[in-house]
Amino acid sequence: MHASYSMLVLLFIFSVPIVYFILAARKGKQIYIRPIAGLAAIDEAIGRATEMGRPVLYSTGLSGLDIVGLCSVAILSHVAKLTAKYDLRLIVPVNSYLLYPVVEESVREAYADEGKLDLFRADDIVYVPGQFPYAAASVGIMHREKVAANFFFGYFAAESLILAEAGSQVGAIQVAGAEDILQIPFFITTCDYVIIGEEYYAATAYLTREPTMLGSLVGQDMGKLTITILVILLTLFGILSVAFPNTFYSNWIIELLRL
Amino acid sequence: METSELLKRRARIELIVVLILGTAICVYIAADCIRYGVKEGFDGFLNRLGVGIAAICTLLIYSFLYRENPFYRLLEHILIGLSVGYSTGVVWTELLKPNWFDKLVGAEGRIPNLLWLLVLVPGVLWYFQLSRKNVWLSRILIMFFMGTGAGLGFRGVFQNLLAERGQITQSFKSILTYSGGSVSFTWFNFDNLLFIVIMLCVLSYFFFSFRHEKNPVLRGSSRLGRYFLMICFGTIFGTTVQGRMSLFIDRLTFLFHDWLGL
Amino acid sequence: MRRYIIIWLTFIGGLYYFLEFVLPAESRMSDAVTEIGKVTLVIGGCSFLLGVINLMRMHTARIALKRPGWYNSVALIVALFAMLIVHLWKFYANAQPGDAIDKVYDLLWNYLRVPIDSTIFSLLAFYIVSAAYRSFRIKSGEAAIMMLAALIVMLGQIPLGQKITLWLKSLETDPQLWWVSRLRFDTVREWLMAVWNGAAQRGILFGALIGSMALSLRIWLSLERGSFFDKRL
Amino acid sequence: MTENEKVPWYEVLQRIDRRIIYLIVLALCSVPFFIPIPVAMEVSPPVQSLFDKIEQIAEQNKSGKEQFVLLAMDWSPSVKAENEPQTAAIIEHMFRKNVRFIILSFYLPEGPRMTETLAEELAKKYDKRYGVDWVNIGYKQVDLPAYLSFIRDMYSIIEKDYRGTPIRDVPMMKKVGSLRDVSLVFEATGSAGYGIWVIYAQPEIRTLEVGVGVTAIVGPSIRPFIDSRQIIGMLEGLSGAAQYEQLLKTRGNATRGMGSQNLAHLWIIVTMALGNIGYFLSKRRERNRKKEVA
Repeated sequence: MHASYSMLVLLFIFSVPIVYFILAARKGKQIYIRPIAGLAAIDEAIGRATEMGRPVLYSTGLSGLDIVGLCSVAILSHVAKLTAKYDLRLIVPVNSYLLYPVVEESVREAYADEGKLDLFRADDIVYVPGQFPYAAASVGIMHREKVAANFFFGYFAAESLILAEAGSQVGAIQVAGAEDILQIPFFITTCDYVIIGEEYYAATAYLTREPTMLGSLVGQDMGKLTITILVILLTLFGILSVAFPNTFYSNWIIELLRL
Repeated sequence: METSELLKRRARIELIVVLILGTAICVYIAADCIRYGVKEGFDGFLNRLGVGIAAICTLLIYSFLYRENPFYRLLEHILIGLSVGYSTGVVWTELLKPNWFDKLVGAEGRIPNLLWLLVLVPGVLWYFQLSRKNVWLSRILIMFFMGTGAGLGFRGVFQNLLAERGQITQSFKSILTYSGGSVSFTWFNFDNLLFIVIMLCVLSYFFFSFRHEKNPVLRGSSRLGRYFLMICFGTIFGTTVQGRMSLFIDRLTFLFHDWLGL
Repeated sequence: MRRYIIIWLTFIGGLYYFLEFVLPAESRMSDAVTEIGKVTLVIGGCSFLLGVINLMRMHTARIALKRPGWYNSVALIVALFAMLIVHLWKFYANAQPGDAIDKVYDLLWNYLRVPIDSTIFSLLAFYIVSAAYRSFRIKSGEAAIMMLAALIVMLGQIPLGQKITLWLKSLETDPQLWWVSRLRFDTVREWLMAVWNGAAQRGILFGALIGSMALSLRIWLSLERGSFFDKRL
Repeated sequence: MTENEKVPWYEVLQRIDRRIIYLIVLALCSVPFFIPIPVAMEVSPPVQSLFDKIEQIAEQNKSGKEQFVLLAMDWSPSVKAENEPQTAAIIEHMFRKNVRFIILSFYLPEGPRMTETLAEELAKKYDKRYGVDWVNIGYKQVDLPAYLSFIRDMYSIIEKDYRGTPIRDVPMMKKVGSLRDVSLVFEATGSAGYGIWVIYAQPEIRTLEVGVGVTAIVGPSIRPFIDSRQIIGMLEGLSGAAQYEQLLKTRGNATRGMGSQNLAHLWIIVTMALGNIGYFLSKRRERNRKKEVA
């Protein structure tokens, strides 16, 4: 099975804006990304934690050394800068041994940037392998340390329910974000704000202002716009071909897509 | 002082309950094994002993719901060991032996083909992941496989979107039906219109680089999109309740049906 | 220098399959797919010892240092080698269903692996009940909509729930009130699932597909090179 | 709130101890093992269309060239509660209609192994024999490139069946030339394993249809594929398997399990109601107290 002409055209329409905007962003072109409501919720949660003076827990879930895990580390370094600024203790349970050194380095760098390297405690970055042991260990930390705020960003599977529910029992303010939408319902019932699906990557781009991600997001928007226009045209031509059968003898767009 | 007294009493009660339950279960298993042993010989005895062990493991894990305890942790580690041992063994017997080792040594009459030794050169690179100094060697392989994955990703995306039954090609939904010279708007068309409106609103929620102040249509549609997403998450929550419950019901079936024979 | 090797290898890795997909059939590109498939399969398989090595490194350290819970690590290692040895022994002895080794294998599999695995997973049934009870609060309009959809789906998927509205089915043939018969829990659940949920899922799917295509493009052309990902990777 | 002040009843509603809730779940789920609970269900369209597809294959086999079914068993013990009854229902239906099938998995070694025990149990009931009525290729670790070569030439990466006999010597496989002789792939999985059959196999082989048996949590995300007919049928969790057993007029594990599902669901709806009533009343009391203070 090889690419039909319509696939080649769509491949071109999708790829060009992505590459163009990535290269433009690299050259310093200003890219606008709409504010992500979830990120305001992070600042509010940190504010609440400083009032209560209790530690903050950031969970990267089961994410490994992949795109989802590295985005979680990007959001973590933003949170770590805030906790360093307000002298809060930050506890980070990590599930993947590949991601663990990256997490530790990112938190140390964040505390160093805020000039609070003395506050950074290496043993607050906890490595726990295994899905349910990870959930049990994190829940233990929440209860023992009476954490004020919980952050769940990354790839989560069935244990998301255990983490988020225990967090809401401890009375912590919780913000979550996951690209895989299967666990979003459980985060919505237990967290104060949830970043959903693609917004997860937008939040990373918004925070890090990383040219590749910014450019790629704008390019992807063009792709989504193309699909929206295609679907609207499909429907319009469908209506026309029924309402005026003699002029529009068939739905042209369908024939076009079948080339 | 008063609470530690309470704790000691509670611990004593727990110990007594565990002892009573434990002996009752062991007695039942022993009787069950002997009964089957007599009836079906050694095989029956072994079988029932296995069922007894499985039942004990199940009950010990459920004790975690009452309180975190060392048994749960022990069984969890045994599970990790068993699954890693099994998957390692299977990769050798199902993949490496038939597709590589047999061809190398020429099993079953095939002439030995030493070229397959060359495959070890890239194969070994995986293990540089463990060394501090030249981790980048393992990165070559990881990036090569990510590259092939990316190359194949294009085929995956476009065949999913534009194949004869693709997601875009099948997004054509008739809004008006033409029957016997007259055009009508039936329930079927209403469903189709609703489908397209919801799909476009949800898609508009994931637009990030357009200013909401400049295009009010997008602001309205993405807010609507978030409400439609909530319905979608509601359905996921509803079905997950059924999914998680069936996991527990399956274990109950094992305990009542296979073990206690009810 | 290392970076260029990696960049070019990634590009070449992706190029073959990109061209194989894009060029028309006459390009004879896809004949080699079966050969390449066999080789990449084996190279991929070679990584199978990584999991064991990592586990052994971690748990032997825990035993050596007598960290709390070291006996769990002993149990893990014993279970790992027990399963591995029994599996290989059964394979090489080419055991038939009646043999002793096959019985030991069944004992380990049916009465240890399967029950522990499915029981640990079934703990989730209890967690979802406590989540539904203690956290699923109607705090906002969004939560209210989500709760309503969840209730309809839950009632529509169980026999008792369907029975509540099954009597409406008799109205199906009634010319005026036929649409009332469509308001049963199971039909509304199906409608909710197929139209409302189906449309939202397709919206999410479009976003996810374009996202995965953008990711493939970035990895294939190593556009991630300049970004902080590359520093970390 | 000091200890001696009586805790208002709606506060208690919100703070029932976790363990009591769990005990009630245990009790309610055990009741149907002793007292029968009605389990008849309406059959949903995705289940019906999967049933009709296998009936259609059985009819075609009588007249035209024999079509086979491929069971892609990508499920592990942790999800056997939902995928096992689904697989058992499909296998029973195929044994009844003399449709022959091939078992394999590209993701997990455990799936084919557990499906084999299912097939052997059911084979006794319908006196079917391994190698003639069904073949189990077992687990083949496959990455996408190798999978593409499998679609084009099935025997390129399949050497032996799971018992070690060379694939060519298995009697049934003599009638199976390539994937074109398979008209239905039934994928049972706990995650999104259906993707590779729908995206890569179907566009190449028009006659191939894909049906899935998934855990309930994955059900909703399959709907766009059912809408576009990339997937023609779906068994969604235990209720999907129970509806299929109802169509087969047998009483398997799924139908028995639905009794407990009934009571478990009703109990969860009750707890949701309790939690929210307590929540609203305590919020209203707080508003009244704020009004008094202000």
